[in-house]
Amino acid sequence: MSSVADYPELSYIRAVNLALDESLQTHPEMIVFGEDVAIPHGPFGATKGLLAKFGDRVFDTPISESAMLGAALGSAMGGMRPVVEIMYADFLFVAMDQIVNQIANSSYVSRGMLKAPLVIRTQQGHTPGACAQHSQSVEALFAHIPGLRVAVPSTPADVYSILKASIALDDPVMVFESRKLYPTKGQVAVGQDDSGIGIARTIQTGDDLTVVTWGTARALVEESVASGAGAGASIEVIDLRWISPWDSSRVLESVSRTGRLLVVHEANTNAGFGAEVVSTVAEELGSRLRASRRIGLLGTPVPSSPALAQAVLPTVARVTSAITELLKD
Amino acid sequence: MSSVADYPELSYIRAVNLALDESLQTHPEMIVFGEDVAIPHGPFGATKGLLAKFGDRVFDTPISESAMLGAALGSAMGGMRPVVEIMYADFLFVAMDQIVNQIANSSYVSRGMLKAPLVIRTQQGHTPGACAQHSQSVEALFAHIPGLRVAVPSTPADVYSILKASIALDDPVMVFESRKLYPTKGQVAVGQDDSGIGIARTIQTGDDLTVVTWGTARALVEESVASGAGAGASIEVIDLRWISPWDSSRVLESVSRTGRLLVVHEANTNAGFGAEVVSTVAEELGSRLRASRRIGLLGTPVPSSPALAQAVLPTVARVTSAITELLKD
Amino acid sequence: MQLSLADHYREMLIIRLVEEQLMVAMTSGLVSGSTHLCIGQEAIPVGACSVLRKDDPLIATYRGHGWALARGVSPVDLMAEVMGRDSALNGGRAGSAYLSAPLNHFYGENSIVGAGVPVALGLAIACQRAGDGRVPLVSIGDGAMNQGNVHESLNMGSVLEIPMILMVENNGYAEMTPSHALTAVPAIARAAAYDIPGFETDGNDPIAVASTVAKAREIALAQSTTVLVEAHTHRLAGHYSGDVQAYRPAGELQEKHESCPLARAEEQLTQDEVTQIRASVVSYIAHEFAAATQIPAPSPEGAFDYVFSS
Amino acid sequence: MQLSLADHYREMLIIRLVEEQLMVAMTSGLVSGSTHLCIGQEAIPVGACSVLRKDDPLIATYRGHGWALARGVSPVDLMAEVMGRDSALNGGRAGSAYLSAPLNHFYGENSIVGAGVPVALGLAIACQRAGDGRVPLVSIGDGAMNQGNVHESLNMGSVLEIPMILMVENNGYAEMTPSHALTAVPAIARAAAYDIPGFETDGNDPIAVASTVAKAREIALAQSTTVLVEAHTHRLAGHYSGDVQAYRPAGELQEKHESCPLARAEEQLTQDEVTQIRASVVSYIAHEFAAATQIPAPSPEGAFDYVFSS
Ligand SMILES: Cc1ncc(C[n+]2csc(CCOP(=O)(O)OP(=O)(O)O)c2C)c(N)n1
Ligand SMILES: Cc1ncc(C[n+]2csc(CCOP(=O)(O)OP(=O)(O)O)c2C)c(N)n1
Ligand SMILES: [Mg+2]
Ligand SMILES: [Mg+2]
Repeated sequence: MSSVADYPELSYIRAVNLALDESLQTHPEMIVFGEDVAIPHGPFGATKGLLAKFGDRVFDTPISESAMLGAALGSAMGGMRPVVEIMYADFLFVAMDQIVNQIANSSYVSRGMLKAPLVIRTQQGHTPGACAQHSQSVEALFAHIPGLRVAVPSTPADVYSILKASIALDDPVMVFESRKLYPTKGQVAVGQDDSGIGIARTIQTGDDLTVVTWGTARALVEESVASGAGAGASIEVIDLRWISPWDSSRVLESVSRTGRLLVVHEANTNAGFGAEVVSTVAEELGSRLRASRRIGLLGTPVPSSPALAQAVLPTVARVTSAITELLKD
Repeated sequence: MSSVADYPELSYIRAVNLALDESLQTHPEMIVFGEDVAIPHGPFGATKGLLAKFGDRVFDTPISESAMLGAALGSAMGGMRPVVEIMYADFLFVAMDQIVNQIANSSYVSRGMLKAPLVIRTQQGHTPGACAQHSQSVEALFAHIPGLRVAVPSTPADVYSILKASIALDDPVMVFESRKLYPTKGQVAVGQDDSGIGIARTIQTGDDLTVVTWGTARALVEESVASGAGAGASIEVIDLRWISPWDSSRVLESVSRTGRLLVVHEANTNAGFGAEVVSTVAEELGSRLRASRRIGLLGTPVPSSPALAQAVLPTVARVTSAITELLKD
Repeated sequence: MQLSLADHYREMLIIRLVEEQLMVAMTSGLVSGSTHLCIGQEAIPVGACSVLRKDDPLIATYRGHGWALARGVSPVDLMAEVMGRDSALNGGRAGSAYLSAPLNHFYGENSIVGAGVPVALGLAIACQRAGDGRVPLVSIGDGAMNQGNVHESLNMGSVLEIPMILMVENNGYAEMTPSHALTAVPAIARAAAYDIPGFETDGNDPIAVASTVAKAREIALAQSTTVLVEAHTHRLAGHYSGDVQAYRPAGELQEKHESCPLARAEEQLTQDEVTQIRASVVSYIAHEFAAATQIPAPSPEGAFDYVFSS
Repeated sequence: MQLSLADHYREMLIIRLVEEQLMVAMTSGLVSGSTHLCIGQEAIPVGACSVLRKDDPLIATYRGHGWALARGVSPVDLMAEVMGRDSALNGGRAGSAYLSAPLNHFYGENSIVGAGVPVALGLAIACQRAGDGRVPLVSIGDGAMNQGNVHESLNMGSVLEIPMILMVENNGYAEMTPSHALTAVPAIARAAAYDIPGFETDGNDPIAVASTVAKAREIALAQSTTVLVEAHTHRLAGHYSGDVQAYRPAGELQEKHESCPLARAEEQLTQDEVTQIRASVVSYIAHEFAAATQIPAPSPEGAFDYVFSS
């Protein structure tokens, strides 16, 4: 095992690319397809070089997401291990039947005789100027559907290990990457498998407040804390990494110590997955949960203009003031 | 105003039919369409007699839900007031883009210049023998989407008044009816408008425990309470009727008195709308929320066999034991 | 290996009697919920399965009992599944409209109109890459031709050159609405829109179906393409179990009964053959049904297994 | 009222220069995110809008600046919207890819491939019922022909006899993939699959487009039907603002520039006409751009309004 210092610095998108590359080597039954993924290397470069290396195991499809996701399910049941790219998570809505009514049911209804070892890779969230139809964070919708596993990795290291573990898994997994994070860099434990399906990561420990976050929102939390939010208090920060299954025991253990919970995600607050986190903790801890709060999109479609988007999306300032308020309770 | 005693007893499905009929009279720009709604009177009879009475304002469409929902949006923006029937809520998934990316955005992105006064009527939930693809309760998914209003009426009176109010509204509304409740009867305040968008109904008042429910699950709660659950304690029961917007102030007022909260819905518990209810209360009341619990589908697709469905869906017994346990805290 | 008409007849009769037995079971309260019977359409699965390889993957709709039986699922297992028992198929999880028999390479029914087609495309991709000559067949109704997913799959099957057979069972209706009111052109006329071969066949004649499907299969493999087959037939029962069929024009059912695939086969067989096959199938199905009623309901403890397979 | 070629040229030039101005604005950091320019495709909106009624509802794709401008949206409003300013259009809420101009009966762009077609069908239903002779036009790209929603809408428009025009702008590519690799047949070949009239036109010639759209509109109304028009053109820029177009075969862009609608119009106009129009449009767009840059960013307070309209 090489020492951590030896691991390379990779961008998030390059980590995705490497995970696909290594998995294609490990799993001869794996195929990769989607719009513009083969000849054009992927709209964001996730599949760069794979066609040259793996030939027709990597192929382009028409702009037909229903057919693509059905093809993922069918080929998976037929013995392959498809990884399909949906260019923007917003496009999942043209093909949701194949996920909710087909993919999610196949194992259960056949009592495990039909397996669907497939991964739906997509990316989500807002970047400056993107319109309402290209800005959504939709992970909560899929966590509500029995039979799906859902990951929302926030670092190059996590997207690498989560993708590899998801591909190796015999269940359908949806991996929500982040367009905004694609250029960000970090050390990646190349070659090391971290098959912790559903395992969160504790970013920093603390005793006064638990902050739970995932995906792009993690950066807001880190920035807020780094800039001194809740100064003097000791804050525990947990990146869930997976929301289905999710690491409820870690969060419960934490809040049972801190008594205070903040959840921060980019998706709409109302009926978002933050609600699941807070209510699970409330159910388990009762009045030992002294104070809680959720931060997310404030109930509007995401407007394109940065001046407006800033007003409705979560910000470092909103995180900081929530931390301050929660610590008062 | 006629006295309550004079109001007729109608079945839930007949109340739907009457609301459509009266609304077609009130709103000359209203149209009704869907699969088998005109000549065959609707798969469940919701549109019975409307073709004969209103002619081509009621029409059948091919089995093309995306085109149907797009046609709803376009005709609404073009000055009509469409009410479209999606036969089973499970079929929304083949056409979700038109709801999430099109209908939900139109007012916001155009700053109110494009209005979408439309109603999507559908029915949901499990009935004995129905398969996993015809049994889902999916209201939570739509509550998460900014720009949609979502109702889940549980009685003939409510479906009548909610449908009429929704049709009259200049916003898109999704009304989730219940196939299981279609034959159930109740008094309907015909002719009386109850335009309480987002207003819940308190079924019974109490001081020891607040039970929040909606849709088909309401009957489980009523049966549990009627059969003596939590005997000796005083239980408040609230039927939300709407989950977007929802009557959070009523629930908060109630739990601020009772300190205990049970939410019961038929949809999957995980990331269901019950999580929004519990977490909103937890955020607002802090440790004054002494105990809470959610009851819903237990994380599986719904199996067809009654012997199995019974094991995974909410039951009166599960409600009763949750009530007992909560009252211990 | 071509089947004789008598063999086809026997197979069709099994399907017919299973469906009729299920109607009786329904009336007796043994079936929860509604079922979609394929009465009148038996020649299509029987003819098709007689020329498909046993391991060609198969997908059908909610009207799929015939396909399961033609693929070798035993009547007892199928009827038990429909009655919500702990059947050998899906242990009651699937019911009438969503059952599958993976061991028979029957990847299942589908209760979402058209949604089996994209899935079949995926199976076809797997078969093509396995390179062992298997060709999937997916059956849908005529009304399903207007679902977006069918369109997407046919185009994708064409441009990616995927061998697959789409069988369109044109039974005259989509639920309560006659097909012509819903679909601008017959299914077959859409093959050209995807540059794929299309064939029509008499869906009430198992031998015609067999020869068309055999040809379609050959071409799919030889030309590496998706192929469309439209089989003309008629649904001789209601759309679902409780359908009173008030929407039918007077005399239609009677007229259509004349081209019932079983009646037509009976005309060609000798009286003796018919009597003998009938007697044996009637008692076979009666026994199978009796056996099915002996199978217990599934145990609720198992209800949480297999949400995931790992 | 037929427009002269000079008029068409002027309109096309406005679009071209707005798009080029936006490219410059992007380079200067004045535009957040990416945009999809219609450079090379200007003849289609210009020709079509010259024969549509001003109140015929219009829907376009994310590549829709040309449609907005051809429908009478002023360049200052459009450029301000693209730059995220408090524009008269959508106040910065829409941006480049999702803008609308309801007062101009432009129901907007759509960033989901094909998704405007069902919406246009609904507008067409409203127009037909209003009975005032309006006919909606919806424009999509060639790649969008493989989306399920387009298929469903064409069939529904056909069987319900809804007058509507589907304009398919075949620009040779869907993102980075050449069209023929994605679509089994040309768009026009699909009209028959819906039993609707289909016309092809030279999408680089505004006069050809105008006469085809006029004919399509007439037939749509007279025959109460949806009509498909395929306009052949070429995207002379990248798919989106940052696209380096490495996927293009050598020489392709150069060759295609020869049939650029502006270059072709210039050949037919006199040198004087061209010079004069150019001069006036150049200064017009420069002024409009300058004005757009003066418009402030929208005020965040308003960001919560109009999630609902009641
Ligand atoms: C996406 C979707 N929409 C609607 C339905 C309801 N539905 C079930 S069967 C049916 C009619 C289908 O007609 P056809 O395709 O001709 O098949 P048939 O029933 O005649 O075999 C409809 C509309 C459904 N199951 N799925
Ligand atoms: C449903 C959906 N899938 C994928 C995309 C991503 N995407 C945007 S434009 C485009 C190519 C569309 O090609 P075409 O229809 O030919 O239009 P063009 O861009 O050439 O004008 C794709 C795939 C999308 N916006 N929506
Ligand atoms: Mg049919
Ligand atoms: Mg194109």
